[in-house]
Amino acid sequence: METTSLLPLLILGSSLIPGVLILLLREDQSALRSFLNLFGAVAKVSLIAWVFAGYLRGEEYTFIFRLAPQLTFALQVDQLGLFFATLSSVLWLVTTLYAIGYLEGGQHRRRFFAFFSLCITASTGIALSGNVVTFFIFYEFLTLATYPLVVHLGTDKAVNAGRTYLWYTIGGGTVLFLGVVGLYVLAGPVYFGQTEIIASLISENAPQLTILFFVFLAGLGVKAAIFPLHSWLPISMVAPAPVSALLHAVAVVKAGAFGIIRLVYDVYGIGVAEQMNLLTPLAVLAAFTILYGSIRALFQDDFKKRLAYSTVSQVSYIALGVAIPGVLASAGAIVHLVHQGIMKITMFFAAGSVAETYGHYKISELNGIGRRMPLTMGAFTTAVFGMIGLPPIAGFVSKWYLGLGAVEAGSYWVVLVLLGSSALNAAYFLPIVYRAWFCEPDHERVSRIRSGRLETRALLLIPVVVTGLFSLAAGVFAALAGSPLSIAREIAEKFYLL
Amino acid sequence: METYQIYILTSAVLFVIGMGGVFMARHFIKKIIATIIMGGGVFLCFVSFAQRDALTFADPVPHALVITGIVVAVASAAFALALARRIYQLTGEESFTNDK
Amino acid sequence: MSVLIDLLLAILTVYLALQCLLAQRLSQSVFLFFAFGLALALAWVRLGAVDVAITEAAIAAGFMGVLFLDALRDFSPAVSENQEDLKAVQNPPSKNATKSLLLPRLALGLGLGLFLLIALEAVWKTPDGGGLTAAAVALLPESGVEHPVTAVLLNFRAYDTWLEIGVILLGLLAIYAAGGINLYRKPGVAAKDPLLRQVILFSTPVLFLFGAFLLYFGKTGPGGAFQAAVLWGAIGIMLHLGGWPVFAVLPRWLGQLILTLGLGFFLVLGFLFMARGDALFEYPPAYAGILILIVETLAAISIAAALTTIYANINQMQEEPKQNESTT
Amino acid sequence: MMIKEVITVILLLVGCFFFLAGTLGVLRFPDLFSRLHALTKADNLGLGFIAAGMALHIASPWAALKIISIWLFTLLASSTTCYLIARFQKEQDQPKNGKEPG
Amino acid sequence: MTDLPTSPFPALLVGLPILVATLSLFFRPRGKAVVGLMGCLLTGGLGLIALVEVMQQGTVIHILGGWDPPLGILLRMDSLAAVFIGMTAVVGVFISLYAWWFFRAREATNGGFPLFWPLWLFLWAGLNGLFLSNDLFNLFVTIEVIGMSAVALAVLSGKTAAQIAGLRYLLAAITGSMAYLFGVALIYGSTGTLDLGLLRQVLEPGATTTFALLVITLGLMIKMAGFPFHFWLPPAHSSALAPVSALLSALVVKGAFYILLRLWMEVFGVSITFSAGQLIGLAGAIAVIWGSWQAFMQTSLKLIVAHSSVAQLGYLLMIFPLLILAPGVAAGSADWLSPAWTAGVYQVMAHAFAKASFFLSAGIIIMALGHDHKGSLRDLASRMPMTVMAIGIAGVSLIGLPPSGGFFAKWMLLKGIFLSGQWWWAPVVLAGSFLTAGYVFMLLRLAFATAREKEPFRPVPKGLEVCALLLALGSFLIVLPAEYLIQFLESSEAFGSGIQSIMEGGTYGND
Repeated sequence: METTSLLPLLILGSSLIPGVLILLLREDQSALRSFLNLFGAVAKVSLIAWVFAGYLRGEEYTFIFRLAPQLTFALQVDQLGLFFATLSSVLWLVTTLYAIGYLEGGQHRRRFFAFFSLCITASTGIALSGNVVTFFIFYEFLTLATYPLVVHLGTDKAVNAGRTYLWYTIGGGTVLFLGVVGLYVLAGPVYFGQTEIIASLISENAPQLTILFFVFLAGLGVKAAIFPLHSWLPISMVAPAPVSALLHAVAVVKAGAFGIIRLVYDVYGIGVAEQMNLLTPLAVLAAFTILYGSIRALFQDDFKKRLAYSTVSQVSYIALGVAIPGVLASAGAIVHLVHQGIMKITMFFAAGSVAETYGHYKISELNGIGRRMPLTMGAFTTAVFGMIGLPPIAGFVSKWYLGLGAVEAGSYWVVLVLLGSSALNAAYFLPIVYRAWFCEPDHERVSRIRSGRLETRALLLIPVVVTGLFSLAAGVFAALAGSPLSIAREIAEKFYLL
Repeated sequence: METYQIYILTSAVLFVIGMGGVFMARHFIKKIIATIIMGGGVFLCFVSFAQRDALTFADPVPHALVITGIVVAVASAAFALALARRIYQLTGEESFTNDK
Repeated sequence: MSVLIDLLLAILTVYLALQCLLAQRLSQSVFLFFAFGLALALAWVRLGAVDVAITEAAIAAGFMGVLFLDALRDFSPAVSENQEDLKAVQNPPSKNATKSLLLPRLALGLGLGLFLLIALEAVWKTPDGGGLTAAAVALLPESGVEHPVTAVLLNFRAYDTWLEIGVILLGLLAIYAAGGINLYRKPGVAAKDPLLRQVILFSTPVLFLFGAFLLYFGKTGPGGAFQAAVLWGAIGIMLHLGGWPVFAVLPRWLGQLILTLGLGFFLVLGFLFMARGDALFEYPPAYAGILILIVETLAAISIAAALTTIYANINQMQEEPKQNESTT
Repeated sequence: MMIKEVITVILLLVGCFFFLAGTLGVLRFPDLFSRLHALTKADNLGLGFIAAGMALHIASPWAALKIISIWLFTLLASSTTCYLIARFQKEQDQPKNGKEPG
Repeated sequence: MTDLPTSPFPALLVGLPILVATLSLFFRPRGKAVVGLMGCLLTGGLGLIALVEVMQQGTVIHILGGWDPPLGILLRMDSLAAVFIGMTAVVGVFISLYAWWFFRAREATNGGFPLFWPLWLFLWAGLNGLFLSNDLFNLFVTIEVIGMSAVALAVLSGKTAAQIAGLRYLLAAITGSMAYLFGVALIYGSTGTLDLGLLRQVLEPGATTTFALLVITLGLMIKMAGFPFHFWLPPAHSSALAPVSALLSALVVKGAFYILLRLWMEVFGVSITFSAGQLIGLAGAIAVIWGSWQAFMQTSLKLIVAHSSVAQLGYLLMIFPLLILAPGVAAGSADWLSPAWTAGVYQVMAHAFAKASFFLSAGIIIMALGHDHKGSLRDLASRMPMTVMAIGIAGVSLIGLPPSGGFFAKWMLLKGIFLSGQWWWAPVVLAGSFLTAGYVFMLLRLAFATAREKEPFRPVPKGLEVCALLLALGSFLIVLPAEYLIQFLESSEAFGSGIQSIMEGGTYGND
């Protein structure tokens, strides 16, 4: 492999450089800081679009830096990676706007935005990694970059949450490290997509490969919040809303889920994984997590915690889809990467806006909030319906494909799990919607922020509406070419061709 | 039994005595003396070999090494002694208090 | 007969070493240490290592012994571990405490015993490597001196010797550092006793001459820079004791020059020849003899000065008022 | 020749005797002053005899001179040391006696 | 060996620092610092130039006095020595610059510790001499130079605690070097040579060689604070002045490791048995766990860092079992040796940079607050972001998170562990990382916590912070030239003979 383009590096740089620069700024240079942030975000989106277009034309973008014999830092562009990178970068742009609004007047904003940029660098790096080592490097980098954001508030609660977060993620990283080295020793440098390497080892080293698979799974499962490694996620919801929104609904957990997809499809190959019976345990675990997360969500009164448990449940859809052999289920899993992302980010934005505007953190306080913040709660409601799986919103599409895939694979129990989960989703989300729209407000609350004629600050409002619309559009236009679903199908089909 | 053989065995004994002394003795000065005894053992070993390898005269290289070694050992021991005395002046302690 | 002498001497050495560490009183330890050093020096004479014997007697037993003796003034003389143990037996603090002390000691003792056995086996079985006598003999004519030990010290392995002179200077610096005080304080004035002063005055030229003789004789036989340096150093120490603090009367720069001359000249000479294209410390055979003599002389002066200063400074420490603890 | 050797042996033996006596004195005498006496007087005498014996034994007059000078130096050193130690002890004793008699 | 190209650099690398140190004695305190700093910069520059020279020419030698071994002494600068000298140069220059500002800031109150400069130059010369030396006895002299100057530096602060720790350190160091020298005596007796290159050819296995190896290893373990002998390190390193602590932990302990590595690889290949390697590995493993745990339990910043050194040095010991053939492994392919070797060198470098930065940062904190309680970071994050950043970056390297030098070292170590089939070391490596993460983040999390009360705060020179930060970054930057460095290092004599002895000693390792 040779370096063919520096563009992948540039994509990383578009958030890394602003991140470092922001760190060097003074705390009070907020205009320049925002400019750098937005400039980086826009640059990243455009670069990814440019690369995506080039990729579709058949160009190759590979960046290779050899660290040592057999140890290569490789960035390469493939459809799955681009898919994830696009999701990250677009949502970063949106979230940056939201964060600027959310943190207005807060403390330590320099630190916040710097690490925010570093996070997205890590996330994009994960998407564009060409091999296991590079993936691991960014995976750990993500841990480090998110930690300051989790403890951003600096309260004892936040610091303790940060500690829990670290124990889990560093532990996961350590286990993953073991797996990565093991894989290198066993199979040499494995680039994503070179499934033939593992396939050639299967006859001799089957037990080692099986152990390695589960070591990897344990490492990745921490970030993907698969039961029993999920406890950090609800705890770390103490972070500011944009952080929870982007990182804990999109970047961190998705990094884990994305890793599982890479592991099964691009390292082991679906054929090998199926042949070695590696997928059934994963499917069972994922299914259990789906139900478990939903049930736990039922009993949370804290708004963000309920969302967090919902995330635990929803992300495991991806793992479940990966674990069911078949194009349809795979497509469902991959598209859920996007769909869950945009729906969940909408919800977190909404929760954050409510908390910032009226100081409501508990669900029991939300009575009548829909009348005061109709646009925000409208977007929220859209996302809720999507989560439950009502057509034509995005969530329906993923669940439909997952269900079809399960039927195709003959795993009817999965369908039951999906139905049960939908019912539970409805059970814990609909009360919120009900309270927001149909309950009378308990007593008059005054908005904590000045927002003119709008229901809240413009920078808090626009992102919610945009992502809400996204989730609607992703469902409505699912059949069109260029929609997330169509791309996901293409990706899935490629995996099965190999 | 040749001369050098007697001394070479002595050298091992001295070395072990010195080593034991460094660990077991408590007073600073005794510890320092123990290091010198240890060194004495080592140097005796060198010089015994020199006598064994003698032609018209004994092997000069170990002699030179030992002279160098003695001077180096004494320089270290003098430094250790200075430190020990300094510690005694500052604290009145004559041995490592938290030792064993 | 000769084996018997060696055997007795060996046993005596070991006995002295043991007693030195086991002695009840610290002063006994120090005196036994002198005796140990002399016994060792005798052993070296028996092994034909006259140079080493002089060095041992002068530096290891003599100089170091003087330092220990001087240190006795500091430490309370009666303290020793045996006495402490006695006290512990008289009124035992608790059985567990003595037990917990006994067990690790027993283990350590056993370990040392085992180690001793292995060590004895190892030294006994040492194969005959042949040494470097032949090589040294072959190259001796090119070295510029006739005494092989001097040839090795100042020419074949001049690098080691140079570093060693550095170590002495370093030791002096280290002692300054241990004092935790500024550089170069003036040595104090010692007790004045008329007889002592007379004896010192009388022996100074004798020692000086003897040192110079040893230095010059090093070219052909046992002797050389280190042995001479110790004698000269002894002059310095005695003068200091007699109330003539030599380095206090010299101007500061001169004192420093004397201290560093040996190391510096040795190196500068080496660099000069290196600039000519030779290796460091490579002397042309024709001039090697005279160059070595100069280097040795300067080295001896520096070492003597360093030994004097080391003694003076260690001696000085107790008079120094307690330093204010500096915050890190 | 014979006589010379006999004299040498006798001198050495006498020297050894004085050394032995001196050492015994150091070990057995009660206080510092008498010990010092034994150590310096008897041992110096012993050393003198041994030196004389050795000087007689060695033919070269230069070597004999060296041995004699060794003896002289030792004499000088030991008597000075003896004096210093005794004086030190005396100085130590005086205030002590003044304070606590007996 | 004597037909290699000759170069003046080895001689200059040892000679110049000592010359400057000697010269500096003639100056008054202020001048000492100026001359000393100049000398440090000069020596550092020289070290880097020498590194480049070796990169271009390959191994160079300097035959001292023109006398060939075995009678004479040979200075040899191969790639391993060059890399260590280069590392010392970079770390040394940064620490020197730091020390310059550090002591200048305290000149008024403490007299600026002018003795630091000559002692540090002596130490530097000793280190260079050690890396260059090719002679067993000369190695002894250099470790004594290092040991004495290191202890002298450690007690420089004049604090009682430092002096007690210093005496303990000194006694341990003397014992260690005497044990080493005993081994040297036995080897000289059984072979009649002290030159490493010649020894490899003539040394034969036997009771004496084994015992010599035992005492040499024992002595060097004491000197590098290997597990059962680590007792002297934490008090000595934590009570010294900040630049001194950095020097001691970053460079001094590495000297003994360097000798051990070279002797095991280059000389003793014949008599090393599998169980000997396992024993050292075990000591290393215990050190990793124990040291990290102890670090976790400490309350002052410098003690945490000092205990962490014990653990990090444990990793160095853990490469030794990998230098030997395990039973049941074919001797034909020694493919685990290369990763183990790289792991050792990289761990040394990463630890040198990271730990130096850590100690320098601790010094800054003490300067600013007057104490170094582990909670001190709580109040500093907003005032000294650069220092907190340095601690963070250095900490990440210590943990071994990618893409730091520490990560690279652990990667190679794990790879070697798996390739050689000695998988039982793997959990230790991982547990060590995990525990390290524990104490590093114990410190770092406070940086993000809200400050409770405002403590009196003295501003510190910016230069100090920059030095610490750059050193921390260094622990990451060393990964960039990794591929070249690995190749370069594998051209060294020690590695070649290590491979050779594994290939030849295939049966010997199997007992």
